[in-house]
Amino acid sequence: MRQPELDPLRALVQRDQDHECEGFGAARTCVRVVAVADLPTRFGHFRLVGFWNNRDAKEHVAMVHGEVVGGEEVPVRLHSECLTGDVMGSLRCDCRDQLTEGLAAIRRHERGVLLYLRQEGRGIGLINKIRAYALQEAGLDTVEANLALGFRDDERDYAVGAHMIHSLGIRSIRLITNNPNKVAQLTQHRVVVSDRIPHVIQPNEFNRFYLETKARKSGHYLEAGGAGRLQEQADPAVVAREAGQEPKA
Amino acid sequence: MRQPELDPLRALVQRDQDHECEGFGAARTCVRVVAVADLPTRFGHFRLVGFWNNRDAKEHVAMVHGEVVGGEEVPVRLHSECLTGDVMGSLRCDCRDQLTEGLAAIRRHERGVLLYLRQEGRGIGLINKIRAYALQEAGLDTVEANLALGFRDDERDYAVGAHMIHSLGIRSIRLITNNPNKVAQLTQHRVVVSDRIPHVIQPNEFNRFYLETKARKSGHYLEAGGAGRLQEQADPAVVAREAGQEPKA
Amino acid sequence: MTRREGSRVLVLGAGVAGLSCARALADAGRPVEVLERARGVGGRCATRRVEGQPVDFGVAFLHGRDPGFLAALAEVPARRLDGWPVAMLGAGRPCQPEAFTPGESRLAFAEGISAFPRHLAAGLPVTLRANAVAVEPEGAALRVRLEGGGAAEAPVVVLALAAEQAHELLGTVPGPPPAVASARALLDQARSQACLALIAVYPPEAQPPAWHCCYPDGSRVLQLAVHDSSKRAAPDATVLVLQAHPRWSREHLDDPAWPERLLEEGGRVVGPWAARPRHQEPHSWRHARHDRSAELAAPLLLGLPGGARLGLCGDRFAPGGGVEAAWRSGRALAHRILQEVP
Amino acid sequence: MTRREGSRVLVLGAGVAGLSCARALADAGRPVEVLERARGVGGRCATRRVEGQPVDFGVAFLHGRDPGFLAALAEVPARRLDGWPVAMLGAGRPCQPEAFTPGESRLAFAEGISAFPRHLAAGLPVTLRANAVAVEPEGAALRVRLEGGGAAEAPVVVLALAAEQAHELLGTVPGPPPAVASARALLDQARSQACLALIAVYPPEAQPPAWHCCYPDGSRVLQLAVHDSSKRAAPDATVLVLQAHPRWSREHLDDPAWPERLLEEGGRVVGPWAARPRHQEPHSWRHARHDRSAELAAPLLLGLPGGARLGLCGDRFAPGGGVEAAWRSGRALAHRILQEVP
Repeated sequence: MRQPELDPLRALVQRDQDHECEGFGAARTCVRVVAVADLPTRFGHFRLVGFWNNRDAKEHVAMVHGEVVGGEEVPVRLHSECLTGDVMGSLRCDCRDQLTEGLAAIRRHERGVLLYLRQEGRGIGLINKIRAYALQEAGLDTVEANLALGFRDDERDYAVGAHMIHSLGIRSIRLITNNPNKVAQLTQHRVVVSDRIPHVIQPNEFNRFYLETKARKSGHYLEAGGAGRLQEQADPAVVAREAGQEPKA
Repeated sequence: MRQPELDPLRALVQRDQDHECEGFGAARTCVRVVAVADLPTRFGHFRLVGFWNNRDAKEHVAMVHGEVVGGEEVPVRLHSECLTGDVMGSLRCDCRDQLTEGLAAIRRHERGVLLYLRQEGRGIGLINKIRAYALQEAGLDTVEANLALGFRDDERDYAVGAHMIHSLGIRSIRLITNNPNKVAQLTQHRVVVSDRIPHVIQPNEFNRFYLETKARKSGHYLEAGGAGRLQEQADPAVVAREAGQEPKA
Repeated sequence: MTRREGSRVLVLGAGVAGLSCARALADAGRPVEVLERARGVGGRCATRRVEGQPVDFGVAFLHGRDPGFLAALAEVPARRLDGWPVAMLGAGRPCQPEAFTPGESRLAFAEGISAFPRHLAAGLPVTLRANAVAVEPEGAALRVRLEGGGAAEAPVVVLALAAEQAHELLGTVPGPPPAVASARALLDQARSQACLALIAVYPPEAQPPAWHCCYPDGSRVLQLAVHDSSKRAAPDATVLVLQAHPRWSREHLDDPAWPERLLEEGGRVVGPWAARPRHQEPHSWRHARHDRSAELAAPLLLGLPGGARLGLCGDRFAPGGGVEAAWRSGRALAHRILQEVP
Repeated sequence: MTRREGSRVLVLGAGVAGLSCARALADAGRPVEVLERARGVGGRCATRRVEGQPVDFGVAFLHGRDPGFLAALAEVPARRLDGWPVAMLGAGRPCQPEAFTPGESRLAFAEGISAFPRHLAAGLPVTLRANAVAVEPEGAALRVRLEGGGAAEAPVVVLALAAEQAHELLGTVPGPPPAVASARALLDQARSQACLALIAVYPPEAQPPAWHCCYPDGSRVLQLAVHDSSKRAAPDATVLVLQAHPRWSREHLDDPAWPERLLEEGGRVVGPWAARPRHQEPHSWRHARHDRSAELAAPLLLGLPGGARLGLCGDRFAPGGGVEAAWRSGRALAHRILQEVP
């Protein structure tokens, strides 16, 4: 059995027992590592790290693979909670496949972290997302309406994510993203991003829907739509060109 | 296109615009229907109903299939949020398969509702769940420790669920559960439960893990454990006896 | 003095959102004009003289935490009552629970709440009793038709109105362009809450209560009783303002007996004396506040086919609710106009 | 008078949790005895006389919303200061933010906070200066060994101590049985927060500040300044109690110069006069409060192999934090003992 006193992740819980800092981002959010446990999943074995924050009751978590505390060039994926996609398997977005692929990508590396950020937009994020969908149905969605609905607040996600990376004692990261702008967002919060890893969907047993729908080109909700299309994740995955292509890592 | 003024679910949004009642359960929670949209998912087409509540920022939702407003004997499944299971595919519990089966069961009927209750235990539910897992790992979990960790508060779930059923204008339900005690819990909150539908996992493409693990009897985390085993859902599913058995409904 | 440059902006509505937007535009040197349907500025930041004494019969007190908003309040030339309401009674849910959370500043003005909008409006060209009834694109501009036959025109028009009023006015835009239809549908997704309010003046023998605000627990009728005269330095009389719950207000908007019913409930909750004022004045706020589940993140600035812009701001268009949200949404919209419209 | 019946309960710790548990058991007719390490009851509800004037140097005020808790406070024979603290300064985060949320009652006592635990303890057999150093099963009972050689024995022992102290005492249980090991591991999952507190008495020329409590924003040192003498009817002197932030407190527990540093920060934040008291008394709260992420839902009642029961309660063992949580956890444990132990 793992010795609690030797485990670097558990040591963070003790280090953070009364942590308080100026906080990150406009809301000055400060997070603390407060709980750690093993989490065997159908996507592989992870350690689950629970964070407490000083602003709201949102319990952000990290899925950790391998030894990351004090590590350099640690692959990191930021995933923003999407109840409709992650949980309900919505076809309006590809969040579930993005999450699955994010976890799989972490597992393919020697080590890595997926940060799962618990904020559907802002306070009433999920409700306003449903309203945005209702506008879409009526053919009435526009960039303006979606901005007003607050969908979504990447800046806040990345501020919280940056604090979590610092809390995990990670010295530098390889950010898993297709969006180079996100590197700059993290850098603003003093995260050292040494590299970017493209977020590529590898064909596997879990992303059948994503691939089939992309392949058939029939997936209305997955089409790159008009200006008003909702962007659930800050950086969508792209599908590997050849099915069966080997992972790069 | 659906006419908004004819849609009974959308009419609930208007009805509830300033709803306030004494609330349900010890916390006197009161919910309002505030948003409705279509949600095509990989488990079939649903309508997603967003609820606002007067106690906290938890956005409870209902996945609705068919016409349920004013309906009698509507099949209803209550599912309590489980981030580790529903989202991360944890093998410590079978929540993901339970959810998938719950949605599938609703779809097999002419109509039905899955209530997705956003509360991992209480306020710091997810963090305390991680702590409970950490105790499990160390072989130190007991009923006492799990009670102290507040894992989990069925009573509150059922109070909120009852209010949601009333809000949807459902006159009587057929509760999808294997736990007859849950019928009494809902009845206490004035829900008319006309029938109980067993929650049986039907073999399908989505619950491979559940079935394989159950079949192999090798799934340590799925074993009916000792007294301290965490019960993530108030009523776990049972697996149909014969693979390939036809749905009853 | 700054020379006025850039596209002229016509702001409809002289509530705090409209005034805050117009103020920020004017301070940045933009030509701006405000049209207001009522006989005074301030909207729901409303103060009325009753027997010579100011009475706040809309917003009971101001609260917020945005440094810019608090700075704007600090500039108001009036006697601040910091922390008001200090003495509270009852465990009922406040209209805006965040008003009582840590880090939130609360205050009132001895001269009345309307000191704030009046200060915002100082020096701005505001036309009162100008009720916009239609908005129509006219080339690269928008023409606003007024009740009684007049009209005004500008390349940028801002609707700083209650969401329902903005929705109605957007319905007059011919076409309508997709951006307008979408904004209308957005506004239609949630309704504002009503509030029936009663000013009650009591005879000299009535002992003023020890509390400033009372949020009764367990009443389906009375949401808030404000001991308004406790804001005044030397009040001639004890004045309460009774505010009804949203649902009860909506259901009784057309009930001529609502003032009596509200007073009766006031007597039950506050004490029998409260049911017997010697003078009373009712006011119906049909759109008193948005409900918090209807909150939006930002104002709208719609581009119309001819090139004109139509902005929308108000308390629903910023997080947090209340006067602070109204003020912030107006500022945010002004900021966008300054950035996007030369 | 009720005859004492049923298994005897020995409560270790005469803080509010222990007293509330013992009180509920005694009121139900159970034989109960309380052992307390210190020279008085109350734990962190601590009042000390400084120059003849009561000073609360632990818990600064009481707050809660549980009807039972509020009723218990209403029974205290002392002069209530309802709503205290009323006048607040600063936008810093309170130690317990829920103290300032709607529906929460706040109060203090003119005689000092300790009026509450003293009232709870009235009539209970409390032995002071009895420090438990080991707990050992002895057949169907538990033997509690005391510092200095004494011992006490009972079939039910309740640890109503700070989580760290309970953790240490559980470590003395031989074996240990799985239930005890599990409870120890549970307590070890989070640490309590420390608080360095300084009582500062000022010379007569010091003008008493206008506020009751100040939560400074932006200080890494000072979390709370309490204007304690404002609770007293006719204070002879202005008294502040300065409380340091948890992290700073932990880092400076062994720094002999912490009182000077805390005073210096007080002077910076509150005003230069505050750095120059004419008299000061420091107190180190090593386990001042649990942090809210460590909150548990219920007390523990462990069954030991021989049949004895070991209970744990305290502010960590009920939702909400603070004195209310301590009181509720004690009551909840008493309720379980009454139900489960004949």
